[in-house]
Amino acid sequence: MTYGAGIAKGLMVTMRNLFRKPTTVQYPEERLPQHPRFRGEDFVWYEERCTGCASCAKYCPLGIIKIVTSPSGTQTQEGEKYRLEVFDIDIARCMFCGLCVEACPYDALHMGSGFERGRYARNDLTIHIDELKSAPKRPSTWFRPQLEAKGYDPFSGETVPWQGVSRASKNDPTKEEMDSRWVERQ
Amino acid sequence: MTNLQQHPEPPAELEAEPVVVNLGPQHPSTHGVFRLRVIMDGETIQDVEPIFGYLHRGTEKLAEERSYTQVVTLTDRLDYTAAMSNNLAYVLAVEKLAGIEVPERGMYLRVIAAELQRIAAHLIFVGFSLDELGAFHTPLLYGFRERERILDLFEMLCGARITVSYMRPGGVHQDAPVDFWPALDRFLADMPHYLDELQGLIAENEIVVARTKGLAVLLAAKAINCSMSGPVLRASGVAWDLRKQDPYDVYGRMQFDIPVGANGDTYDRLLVRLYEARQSLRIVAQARKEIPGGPVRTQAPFFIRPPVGEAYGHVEAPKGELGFYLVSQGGISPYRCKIRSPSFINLTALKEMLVGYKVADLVVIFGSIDVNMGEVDR
Amino acid sequence: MTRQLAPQEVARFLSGAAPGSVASWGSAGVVVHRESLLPVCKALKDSADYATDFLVAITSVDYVEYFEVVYHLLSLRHNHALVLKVRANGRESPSVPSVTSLWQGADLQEREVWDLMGVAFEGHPNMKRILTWEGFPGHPLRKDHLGG
Amino acid sequence: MILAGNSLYRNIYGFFVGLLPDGLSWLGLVITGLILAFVFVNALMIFVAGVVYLERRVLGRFQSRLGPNRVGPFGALQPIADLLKMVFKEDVVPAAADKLVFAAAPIVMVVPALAMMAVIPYGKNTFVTDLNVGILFAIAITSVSSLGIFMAGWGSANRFATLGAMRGVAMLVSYEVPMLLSLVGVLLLGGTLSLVGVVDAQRIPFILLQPLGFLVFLIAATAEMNRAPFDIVEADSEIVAGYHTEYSGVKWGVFQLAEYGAMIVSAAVLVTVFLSGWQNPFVPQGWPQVLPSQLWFLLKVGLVLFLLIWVRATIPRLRIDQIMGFAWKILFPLALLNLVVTAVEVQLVPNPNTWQLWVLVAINLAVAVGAVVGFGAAFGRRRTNPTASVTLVSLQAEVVR
Repeated sequence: MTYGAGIAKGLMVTMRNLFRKPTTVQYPEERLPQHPRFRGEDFVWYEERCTGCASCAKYCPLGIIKIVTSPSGTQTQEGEKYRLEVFDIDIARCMFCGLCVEACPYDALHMGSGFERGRYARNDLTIHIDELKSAPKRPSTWFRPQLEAKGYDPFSGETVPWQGVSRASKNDPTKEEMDSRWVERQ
Repeated sequence: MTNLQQHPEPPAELEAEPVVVNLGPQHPSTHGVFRLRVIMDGETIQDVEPIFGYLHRGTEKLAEERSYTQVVTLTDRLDYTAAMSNNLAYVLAVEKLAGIEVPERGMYLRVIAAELQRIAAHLIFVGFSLDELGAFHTPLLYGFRERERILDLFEMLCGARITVSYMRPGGVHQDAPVDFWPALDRFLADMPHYLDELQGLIAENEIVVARTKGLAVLLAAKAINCSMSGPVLRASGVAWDLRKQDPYDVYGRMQFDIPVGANGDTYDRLLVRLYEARQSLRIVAQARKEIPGGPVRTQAPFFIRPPVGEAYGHVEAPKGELGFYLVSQGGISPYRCKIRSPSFINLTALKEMLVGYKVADLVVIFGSIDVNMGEVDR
Repeated sequence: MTRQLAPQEVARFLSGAAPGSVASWGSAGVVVHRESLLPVCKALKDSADYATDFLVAITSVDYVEYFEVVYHLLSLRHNHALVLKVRANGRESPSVPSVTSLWQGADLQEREVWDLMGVAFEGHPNMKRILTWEGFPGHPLRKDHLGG
Repeated sequence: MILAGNSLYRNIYGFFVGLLPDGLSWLGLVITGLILAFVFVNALMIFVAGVVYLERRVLGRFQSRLGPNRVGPFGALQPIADLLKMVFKEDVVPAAADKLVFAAAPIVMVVPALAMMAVIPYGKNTFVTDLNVGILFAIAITSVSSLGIFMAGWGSANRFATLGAMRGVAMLVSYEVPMLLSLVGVLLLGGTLSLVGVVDAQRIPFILLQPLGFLVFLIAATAEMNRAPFDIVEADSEIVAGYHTEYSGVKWGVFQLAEYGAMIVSAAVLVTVFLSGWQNPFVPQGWPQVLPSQLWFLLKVGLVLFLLIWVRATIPRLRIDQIMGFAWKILFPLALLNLVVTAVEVQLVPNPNTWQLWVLVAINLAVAVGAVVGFGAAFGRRRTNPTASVTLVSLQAEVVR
């Protein structure tokens, strides 16, 4: 080993890299592929599935989910279902740990896949119930093995209706069927 | 360059007044908001006072009012370059406290995740060390390029790259997706070449050797007395690795070696980590081969109520021994959650290591301890 | 595997090495008297059987009636660990002796305990706050700390 | 007279003399000088912009990045965007600063780089002036920049800046010596101090006859322009930004201009002295040339700049005491050795013919290799394998030691 051999070796390494393809991704035009499990911020919430039990709010380490409910006359499943008046997620403080999704017993809340919800004011960062209702339903497969088993990819663009996200194996009844079943029980 | 290594003493008639310089809290190479109040005589360091706490978020206090599962999300933010290891240390403590069993597959997945995280953390360390030596970001960016692939694997596993929150008391939150395994195989095939390349770039470079050999030698007895742990302790010649000495999860079944330094200088601290990354690859490859089927998680309730008592769980994190000391009074949240953070305790010997060296060595020596301010300040 | 020494066994050794030092022992560790902490630590560190050369962690727990300072000791030579505890009474100015003379690794950790829990260490060379700033009101990890 | 053999000067002068009435031909001289100064100063600025852009792109590719690529085609307008940003930035002056020194330092830094432009031949008969002490002038004028560094460091009233300035002055003064000594060999061979004359004196590039001198000059020049691995003056990981820590806006831009200007000019001197300047290395002079001589000059300067960028992308920084030791313990003796060998050769073979020339090349190459290896062996640590300091310990999981 002569003196300078180490430096020469290093120079060769950098020279090799000069002719490699750069790893940079030109972000707004190109994007890195995201995995279906990506925990992003455009939460997917199915009004039809949510019973207003507020498990998500209880499980949230930061307490950023605000739920206000009132008793509703109709029931779609066993147990009581409340009418959701407020379902706000304060994205400004959210850390996307996904515990709320883990907590949801009815598969009503799912993580989304986006990460580009920059706003000029903090108040604009809260996701309100109307936005949750109208948002496109592209749930992340995080903690949703049933979606993963179907091979669903939220980046393919297709949306999933509320019947399709259940962890129950049998086909879910339609909303009308369930409503009528409740009426029958009454 | 033996003769160039010495720091010649200035002649006696050249009286210089000591100067106080504040390195940090905003300084390019203090790894976050760390402040060093340095008293210098010219370029030579006479006295050092580390000042920190700028990033203190009261994690231990926050943990006292969260349920055991929710605290997992707090641990991600301790050493943010090694979230998986933090998760692991915490869930081990909770499992010890509450007596939760972990399925085999869950243990293997945790080992794979923790070892991948170790490689990522060591790549960051090597990159930043060279950056502090003045190699214009090149090793750093190479390191980040490879780390990116590890983060991609983490995204597949758990949907997040840095703040993973992957582990739960009783296992991991979810099994790996099917496309994780081919991606892991590709990574395992490519990574040794990248490590070779990185090592070729730096390990034999004469300037790196001249700058770090014999610099800030930490003797084994001193390192033990100062409670140093992790690669810093191993670079000083003490073969102490909790994965071997106190194996947790399935480390007892893994075949791997512990890199141990001969001199305890900055060069050894640099190299020990490079070698450790290779050993981690070995562990990941074995775990990938041996991983059994089955469940990944014991169905522990979300609100765990451990019996009254206390437990200390620790892992060999990339920075050293990371431990969680939990005290339960029977409630749903820990009564006390103490974090034994390696970065914080490894700073004990900082002053002894720095005094007498030049300001250019200061950043290198400080970097070679590899502290992370998220973990120091908690 | 690191062997956890049975507290009973440790207590028996300590009663011989430093008579009257052990206050009680439970499943978690040995509680020693405040005054005899230093002799106990010295005995443990110097004895060939125990040789606890590595101080893993110092922490403290606020049990409202008293503060418990917990020492996790480890022997790299024998690969065994034990837990020592000291109780400090009084919420005004609780204090225990410093062990920095035995393990330098206690330096920063004792400062941290002082800063966050308010248990002072007698004989520590530099008993200053470390994570919060000088003049921070109260000690945040105490159960009665309300923040400010 | 300075006009002799300088087609550039003569053409412009001739044009103005034709316009001016008799007796005012001195005015023509003045106007010509001003025009040339204007052209060359601005040429340097444009070159600096180009080199900054190219360095960022090439460094980016070395580091597996892209570099600036947003402003203009391939990001080529990035320097202009940077300039606009610098101009509109607030010019912060620290309250404790020595205002006059603080403001003057960038100017003191930039003037030497501009002044050096005057003596370099950019091509066949393309130069501002053929100074008969060109090499001496070049060396003398570059040392002014250390004054600028010291003024900036002292005037900022910042401890990082002062540290950088102290380092800078110590290093720059030290490296002047081997730099000058390495050029003396060229003077002996070429027999002229003029940079224009040196090019004409190179039948074969002097790098072949003076490999050791070239090496010493390259290293010393790298130190003189504060480039890696000698960039301790502005070591970003240690002393934030060194002497220009407190500078912002246009003043910072002027420092940048001065640094990159000095880099280009030093590379140009290197090319002129050791790489036969504007001459085509493959087709001898007098034969029909395809490429203009100016382009050859540009190509060679580009090559040297690429080498500097490559080194910067790879090599870490040395410590101050190592840098000073390197200058005095290694470069200085090497330069002296080179000087002695060259002097003996010139004494023995004053006018070598072609084969004698190649024998000298072989001798000098052998001396250079021998000297470098010898010094490496004498000063290098007893190199076993440096990576051998880490051993792998296999432990059984349950047993300790």
